[in-house]
Amino acid sequence: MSATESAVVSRFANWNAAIIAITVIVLIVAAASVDSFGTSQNFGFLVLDLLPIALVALPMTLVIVTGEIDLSVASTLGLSSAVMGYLWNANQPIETIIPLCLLLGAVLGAVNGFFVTVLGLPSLAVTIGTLALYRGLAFVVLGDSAVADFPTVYTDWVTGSIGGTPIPNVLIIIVVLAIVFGVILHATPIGRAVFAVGASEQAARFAGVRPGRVKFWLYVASGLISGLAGVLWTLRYSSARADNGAGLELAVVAAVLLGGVSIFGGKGALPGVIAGVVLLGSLQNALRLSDVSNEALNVVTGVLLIASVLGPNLVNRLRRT
Amino acid sequence: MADALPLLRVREVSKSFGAVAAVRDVSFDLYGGEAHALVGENGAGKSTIVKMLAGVHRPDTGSIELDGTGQDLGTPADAKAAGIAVIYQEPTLFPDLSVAENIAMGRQPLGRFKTIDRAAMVRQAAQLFARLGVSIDPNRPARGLSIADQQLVEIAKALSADARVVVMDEPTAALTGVEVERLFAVARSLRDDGAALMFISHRFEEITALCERVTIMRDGRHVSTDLLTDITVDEMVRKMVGRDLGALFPKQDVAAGAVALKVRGLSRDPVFKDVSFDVRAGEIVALAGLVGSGRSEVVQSIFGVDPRDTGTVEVVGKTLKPGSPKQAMAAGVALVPEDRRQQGLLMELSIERNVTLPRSRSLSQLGFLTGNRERREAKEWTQKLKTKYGRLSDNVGTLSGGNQQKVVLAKWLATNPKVLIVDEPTRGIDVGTKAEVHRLMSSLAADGVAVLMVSSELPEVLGMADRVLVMREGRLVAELDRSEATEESVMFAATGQEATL
Amino acid sequence: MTQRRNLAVLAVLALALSACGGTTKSSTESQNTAAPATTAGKADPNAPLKEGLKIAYLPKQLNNPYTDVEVGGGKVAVGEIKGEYKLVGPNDASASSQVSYINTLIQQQQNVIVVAANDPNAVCPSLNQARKAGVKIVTFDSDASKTCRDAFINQATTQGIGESLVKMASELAGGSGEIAILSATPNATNQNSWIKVMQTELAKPENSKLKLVKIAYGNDDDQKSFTEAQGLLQSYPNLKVIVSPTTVGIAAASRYVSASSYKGKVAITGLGLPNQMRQYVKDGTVKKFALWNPADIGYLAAYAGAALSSGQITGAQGEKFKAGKLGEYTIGADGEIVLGPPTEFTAANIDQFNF
Amino acid sequence: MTAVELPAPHRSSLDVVLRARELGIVLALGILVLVTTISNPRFLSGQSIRDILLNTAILAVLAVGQAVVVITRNIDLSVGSVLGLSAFTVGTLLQNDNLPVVLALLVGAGVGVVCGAVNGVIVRYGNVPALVVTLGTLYVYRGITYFWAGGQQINADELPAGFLDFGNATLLGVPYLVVIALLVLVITGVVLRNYRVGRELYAMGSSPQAARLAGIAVGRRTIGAFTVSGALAGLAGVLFAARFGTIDAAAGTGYELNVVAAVVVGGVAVFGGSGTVWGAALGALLLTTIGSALAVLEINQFWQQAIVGGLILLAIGADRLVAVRVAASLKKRGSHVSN
Repeated sequence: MSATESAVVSRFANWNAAIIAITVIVLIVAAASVDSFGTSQNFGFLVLDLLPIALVALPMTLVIVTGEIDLSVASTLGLSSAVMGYLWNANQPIETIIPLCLLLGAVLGAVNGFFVTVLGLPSLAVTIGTLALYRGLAFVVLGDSAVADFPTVYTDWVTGSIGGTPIPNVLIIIVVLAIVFGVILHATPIGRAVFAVGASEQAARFAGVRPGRVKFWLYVASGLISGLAGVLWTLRYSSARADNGAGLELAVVAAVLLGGVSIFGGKGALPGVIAGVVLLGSLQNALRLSDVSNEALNVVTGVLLIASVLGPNLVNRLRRT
Repeated sequence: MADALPLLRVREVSKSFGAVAAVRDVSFDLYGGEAHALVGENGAGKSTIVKMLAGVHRPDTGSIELDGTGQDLGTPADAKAAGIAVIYQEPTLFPDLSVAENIAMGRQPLGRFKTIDRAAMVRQAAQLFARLGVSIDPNRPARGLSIADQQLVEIAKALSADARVVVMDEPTAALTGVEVERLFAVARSLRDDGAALMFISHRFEEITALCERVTIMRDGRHVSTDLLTDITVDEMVRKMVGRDLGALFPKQDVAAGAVALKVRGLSRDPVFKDVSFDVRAGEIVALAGLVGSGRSEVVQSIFGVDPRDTGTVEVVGKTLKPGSPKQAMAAGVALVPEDRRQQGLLMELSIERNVTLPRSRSLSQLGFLTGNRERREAKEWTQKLKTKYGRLSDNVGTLSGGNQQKVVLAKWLATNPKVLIVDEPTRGIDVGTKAEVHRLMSSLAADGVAVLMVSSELPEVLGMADRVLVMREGRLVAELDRSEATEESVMFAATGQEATL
Repeated sequence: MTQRRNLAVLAVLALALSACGGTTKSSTESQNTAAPATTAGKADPNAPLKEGLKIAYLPKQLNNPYTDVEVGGGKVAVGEIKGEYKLVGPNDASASSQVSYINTLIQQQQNVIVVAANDPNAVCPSLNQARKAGVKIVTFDSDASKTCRDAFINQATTQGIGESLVKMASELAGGSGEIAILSATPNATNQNSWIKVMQTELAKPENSKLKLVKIAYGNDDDQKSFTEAQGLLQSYPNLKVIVSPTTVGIAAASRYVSASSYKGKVAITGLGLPNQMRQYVKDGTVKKFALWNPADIGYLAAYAGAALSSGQITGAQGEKFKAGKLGEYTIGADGEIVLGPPTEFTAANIDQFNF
Repeated sequence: MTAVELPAPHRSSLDVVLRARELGIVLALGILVLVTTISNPRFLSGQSIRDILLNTAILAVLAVGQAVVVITRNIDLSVGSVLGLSAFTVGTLLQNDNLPVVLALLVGAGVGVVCGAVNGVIVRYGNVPALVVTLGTLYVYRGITYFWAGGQQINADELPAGFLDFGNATLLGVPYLVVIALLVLVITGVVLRNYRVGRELYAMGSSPQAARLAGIAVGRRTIGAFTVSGALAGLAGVLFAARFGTIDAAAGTGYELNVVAAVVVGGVAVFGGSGTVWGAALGALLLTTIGSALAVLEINQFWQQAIVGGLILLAIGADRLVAVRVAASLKKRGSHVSN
């Protein structure tokens, strides 16, 4: 194999770069071929649709890089939404409710963190447990009813855009948090510790990193952001319900893995994850605008997910022989 | 004693991984009833040879013949079927299964309807242990067995397979003297029953004690095969390295300074009890003893990765909080751990990330890391230690064992330690690198670093240390000056009886 | 670390304090309900029906046989008025997926959206956005909030359905005994208003011997309804009738009872599809149940939407329009259009219906 | 060789721990049934028990398959989707022809075998983690079912009476569905415990590295484990169709979490190598019984999910505790070279 060829191959084997390229291509093709995909209004809808996945994927990336997983995020979102509705019904001021919901999210995350780091239980099992537990509690809090009539000042802000421009307000939240998490992961000692823990917990410990502490706070962050996603979800739809966001965890994990993060930990980059989120969101949007059924999207998501790991593996194998 | 015809012939085998030729045109013969040593520096291709015999790798060219017929060892199952048993350096047991089942895996005695006859399986295991003269409960799970016991189970596996060729890849690396003796007794009896043994070790005294013939490899090539009676240790070393070595253990004399590390009454039930000692600046103190005597646990507890029940640790007058490596590092302690792959390095991360991980906080500016300072620092220290690598961004797992150990040392020397603890600093690295490591430790001591060294290699202990502390069953039982320390005195203290070596 | 933690606690406290006297539900109630409907302009009853109208149906979810029949009727009507018919919908009955579809329909510049709301409020902002873009909104099955649609096709008056459900239950129970309700989801608008009427009916003296012991929710999920029916029978051994005002619930309950030892002891009634229920009517598990013709709902919705879009009506009370084979309809209070009385099905007449 | 005194083959300490683990579930189950029965004696009526067993049967078949995969240190999240695809396939076939029940079971299992083998092949040859593969095929298989069904629902009246009878009929008082589940359980249990293939699955899960070196055909066994899980999910699809009579493309959605929950509660370690299918089946029984008990006890049904979640945490917490205890005792007991 020639030098240039192998350079091309290694470029492709870097899934992070590949996924960004794929995402850009999909965006261009969609804008060119799907009517009204490129409109500013549609851009607003697109951003709102991928808001919860984008937010939750940020801490999830860090959690998966440490080699753990948090499947309880969607349930945390649901419980945050349910509590928000409950307190709103109890005539509490929204300005108190929102910080309380964020705090609740952080506490729920801390519970996960406690089981995983203090008791040393496998996170997959723990968070499947809390997935059921938190969702169950959401139903206990709010039952099957829906709470509406949130103040329009807040709901309008969430669905609105920055004065006159087509840029949705919530995009600010996404961008700010993405930068925060990106910088933490890639340009701080905490980020170095996150990668170290994912690569080898024991070796990280021998280098002075406290894996338990790192993971614990990541779970708190995951809970906090899920709580925030619950608040924004509730305000966006102006409807607090216990089943809000059900099933979202799989979409989030799919987006993160699609973004090139290794499920075994130690590898991954945030730009790739953002690309993964945008790719899934815009594919969904474009296919729907082209009247392609939901089902096709399911299949595409699944295939992309497998391909994101299979592709680089096969390329590596080809390169070796 | 050896049969006239070779039992196993390795003929001109070659194996490449990508562009790297790991083994090139290597040939040698193993005879029934003979123990054959395979030596060479790390990266010489010994492990690749072992893996070819084990059926893990298939040779690119060349052949492996058993009793004169060519074998296609494509999978470990093929090797097993051909009667080749491999005992790896790191035992490969199934922790959740019982010991009996570990031994019988794939060959379980069958009863009615081809179901496994558990009673017979347990009986077989018990018989094997009786033959080996050990008492391990066949019904217990393999999880929690000591390394020595795990090796014994591995040997029982080989016995149960009636293996005709037994390959042992550094089986003694983690064993104590008594355990090595036990292993050798078993190995000799296997040999005397007509099996061909292949034995890989870095310890020449073991090779001379066990083997009749030695094959030396260098850079993937076969250098020579000789009867051990025809070759001296010096010649072997020369052939392995391809050059003459300076003194193996060049400790310079340094006047000891103030106490840098002060340990008092350190205890952790049931591992060690009431351990007290000092290490002064400029001193190299060896912590000797059998594997399992609690040496590594003591140093890990000092560094804070392991907890402790009672006791105090002071570094240059500052008392360390238990269980906090971070604080120990801040106080100037560095620990080069025993297990390079699991504890010392993040094998899947780059060389630069590994080197600068402990210092990521101090290298950051306003809490942020841009990567430049890390790269500069990593470059500086790896060059100081003459580490050989392609790019700093390569995974550290791609380096050879010796260079990996240099990365670990670079990582800790970069923290500018006042107290350097090294646990088995030269385990599993080749002779050349070993000497470099020794020279480095010596010069660090000369610069006023207090060095505490855990080692199982007596020549290293005796050559390097200003003082030798000996542990037995979790207690500090002797403190010997350089002048008092001999193989006999250390072994006597370590075992509590006259040494038999 | 501790410092940082203290800071966090402080921040939360500060937020909580600043919130005293903040926005609460009661303080916003007046403001929210005051949000005006955007319908404007005047109806021109003589305006011709436009051709080529793009009419999209967005049911609660796809893959529901009842829904299929409804939108089937819609398709026929859209064909009659020479419009473009489209059917989209989520696979799960969630409001959030519906919102995405409404957004998509806005992008595709549909003229009319016929929607069955999964949550009366959650779909509202999007529906209003659609109306701003000139799309007419007709709801069916499950109404959205009044402020965000132009007209609602009501299968039957709430009062009428509630009364007929109680009447059937009373007949089957022989005038006295325990009855239970197996509903869809507790926030399904239509279900709840029927149940409310039933409760009022049951409070009347002539029904005093009927005792409503439990309202169970099967979430319009076949399996959940099945399990709920099972739970009801276990918990209430003296149960005489299960009333299920949802097609999914009644079918699941019938299937459970027909194969269990309760068959013949417990009667099932409610609202069901003749095709789904035929087997249980014939094997005697179910004596009678009721329903309107769902195809007519979709049919009527198409005509209502077209009339709105053509300017024949605006959704104001008292306006009239023609709905093809169904004849003339008059818009009631709050933009409601009532389809007509439900039909009762029994072993005698069930074979005349195929939907 | 001299005669040596051999330790009598006794119950291994491993077995004792495992038994204790399963006893724990049985105990929890016993207490639950007792409390519920005291508050409502009808909970123990024939019909009620029959309902619980019928509902358990489907979950148990899935849990047995899942346990086989989890024991090898893998996971199969696609079981719910495979169940849906199989149920719909069988439903469609039965709509047109009156196939014998046995054939329906075989077709369903066949659909599952194909799905499971695809999972296994990608895991094995693609070297892709099972979590990723089966999360992907969870979407893909479900998508295929939706494509095919396209909103169509198969109702009880379209299915042949013989097939529906099979969902309710009994053999000596035991429903056929339960008989099938028991058969699956016993066969799998015996194979896992008493056959080499079974022990190799445990070995793979316990240490994949060592398994490869021990000459176990890890790749083939991995594909095998996924195929078994797929086949059982397919079989469960047929049972589902017979039991519920109404099949649409959404059948079995979200089942994967219940199944994993049952397996975990049943004491199968998520990192492989330990646990039994008996435990997994007991886990399924416990979860189902909780569901029924809540309805009978008139505890708000919304609590069910929360209780299941709490139970999972309790189960893995208890496993951890036991493991720590056992490890400590094994270390103390030690075993040394007898000089």
